[in-house]
Amino acid sequence: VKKQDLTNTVGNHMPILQWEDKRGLAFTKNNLNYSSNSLVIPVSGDYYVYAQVTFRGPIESHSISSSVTEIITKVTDSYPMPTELLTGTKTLSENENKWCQPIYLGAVVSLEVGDRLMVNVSDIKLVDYTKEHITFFGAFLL
Amino acid sequence: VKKQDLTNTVGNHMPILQWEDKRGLAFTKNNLNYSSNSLVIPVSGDYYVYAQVTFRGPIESHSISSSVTEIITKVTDSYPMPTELLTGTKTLSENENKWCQPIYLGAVVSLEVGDRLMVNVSDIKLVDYTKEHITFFGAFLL
Amino acid sequence: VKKQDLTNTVGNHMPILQWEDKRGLAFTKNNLNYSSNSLVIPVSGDYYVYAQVTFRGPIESHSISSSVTEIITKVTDSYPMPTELLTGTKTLSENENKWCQPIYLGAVVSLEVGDRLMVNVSDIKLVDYTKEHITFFGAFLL
Amino acid sequence: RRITKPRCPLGMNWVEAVCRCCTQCPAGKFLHIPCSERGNDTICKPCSTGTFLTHPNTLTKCQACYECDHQTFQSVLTNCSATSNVVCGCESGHFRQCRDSACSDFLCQRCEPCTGRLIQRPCSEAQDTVCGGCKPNFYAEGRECRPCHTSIPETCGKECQRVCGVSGGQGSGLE
Repeated sequence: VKKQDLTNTVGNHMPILQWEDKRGLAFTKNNLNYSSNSLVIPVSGDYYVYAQVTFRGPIESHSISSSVTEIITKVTDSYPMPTELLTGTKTLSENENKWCQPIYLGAVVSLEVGDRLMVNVSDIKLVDYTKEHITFFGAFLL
Repeated sequence: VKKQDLTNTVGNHMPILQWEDKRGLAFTKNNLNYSSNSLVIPVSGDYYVYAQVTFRGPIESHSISSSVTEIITKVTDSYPMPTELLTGTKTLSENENKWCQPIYLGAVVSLEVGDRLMVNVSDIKLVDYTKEHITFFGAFLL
Repeated sequence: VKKQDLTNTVGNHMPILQWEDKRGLAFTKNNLNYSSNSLVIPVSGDYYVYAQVTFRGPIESHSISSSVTEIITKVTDSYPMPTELLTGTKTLSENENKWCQPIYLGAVVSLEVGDRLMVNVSDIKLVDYTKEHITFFGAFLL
Repeated sequence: RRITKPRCPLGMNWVEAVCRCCTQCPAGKFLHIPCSERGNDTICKPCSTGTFLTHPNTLTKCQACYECDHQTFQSVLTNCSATSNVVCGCESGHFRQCRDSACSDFLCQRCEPCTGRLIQRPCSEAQDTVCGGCKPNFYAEGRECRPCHTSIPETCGKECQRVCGVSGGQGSGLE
């Protein structure tokens, strides 16, 4: 994960996370490329898609959240609406104290060439983007 | 996941979840079929087996649960007792307030042709069955 | 997972978990062997690496922990320092009451022949090692 | 070699399986057989029960309908149809507490009963009851409104004068 550019997230229903795809542990290969915050599917087939987002709070001058949500979403040329593929929602009971909550998601989904995968979150300011090994996203063809 | 038929779950130690295997994102292929609430293994080998169950509560007129458990179980002709393959247990601290807790499990297990995989839960009424992308179950041959 | 030998963990920054690699559900194959608490990579390539650790507490005469952490680490001959591949940290809000918290991690990483994978935890005494299906570790070549 | 798909005319989508632009299926239907170079147009089939598609498409499967969470007092406002997902609301006596800005994810909370109070604004699907002051023959004690007959003469505030006054006099007369 990389430092999030917060400019285009205000008001956005479920903001999309931005990712690092070359540096450190990150890599792409076999034409499974990353562009515009999405993994672009190079060949139709069944893929194991996964992502972990570590949320943490509370954040200064930020309303206390009662829950955090991570969604892996698919956008396709065949349909004008995004499709939610995998969703993890966790309520928070810690409120004022410092809290930290990872959500891992992973499953097999059938995808078409050209489909785009992205990760949406309930609140981008609560995402811990400081280390690549605590918030990550990937997929592989079966 | 589909809407659960609660009739045969009263008293059952760990009720078995019922799944949708055709509609929406759900699918089966390569003879890895779904029948009687189980995935049936078509060929012996090592499989990556996974499941996520989203629990939520509290439920009206329902004792407050102190924890929730998800178990991926194997039933085989070669042994009369089910085998617990993967288990996730989480204690709940939210009690009266509305709470939501996903549990994801996934690992490689060696399976024989004819083995059956199922998902048991501590309390079927606490399972959120309302959307296919929050409670799901699958496996693939390595 | 196996019963942990606690002798060499006092003071160790992030103690390394010890695993069972033959009995019960555990197995190794295709030269992906286990030695000195690590999985040893037999051939360079991309691997899906995963682990779940179930933490539980509180433990008698043991300071109350505010969080638990699980890290999948890589050690390689080509670099003297371990590399953190995947990390899950969860704050604990239950304090005095009995609590139980599984952390699952999984992702694709590029590894070289001879690299060693291990699982570190924030506090080895809080790891539930009593059953093989609640704390587990593995990897497979894509 | 980066595959750049041609732009299809309005009402058509690029279908990779046949490498051509095909007519979209209408909402409520999915792509059964794509168009072909021999001029056969797209063949669509209706979404089966329990599935839907809200827009024109070239998907090979419809989406699964959600369910309303009856265990937590959700109710069906509109059933799932071939062209629209189920719409859930809250059972009577409950209101929606949104969990996201679009309120697509919400909880059904029990309406405030306003025991002993006047109702300023009744509970609705979107918001809880707003309670007013104490009802006639009720008196305020802390945040509660209590029926006057339970009040003891010494604490008989002005709200309960009428009730306390009547019972107080009669009792002493019959001594």
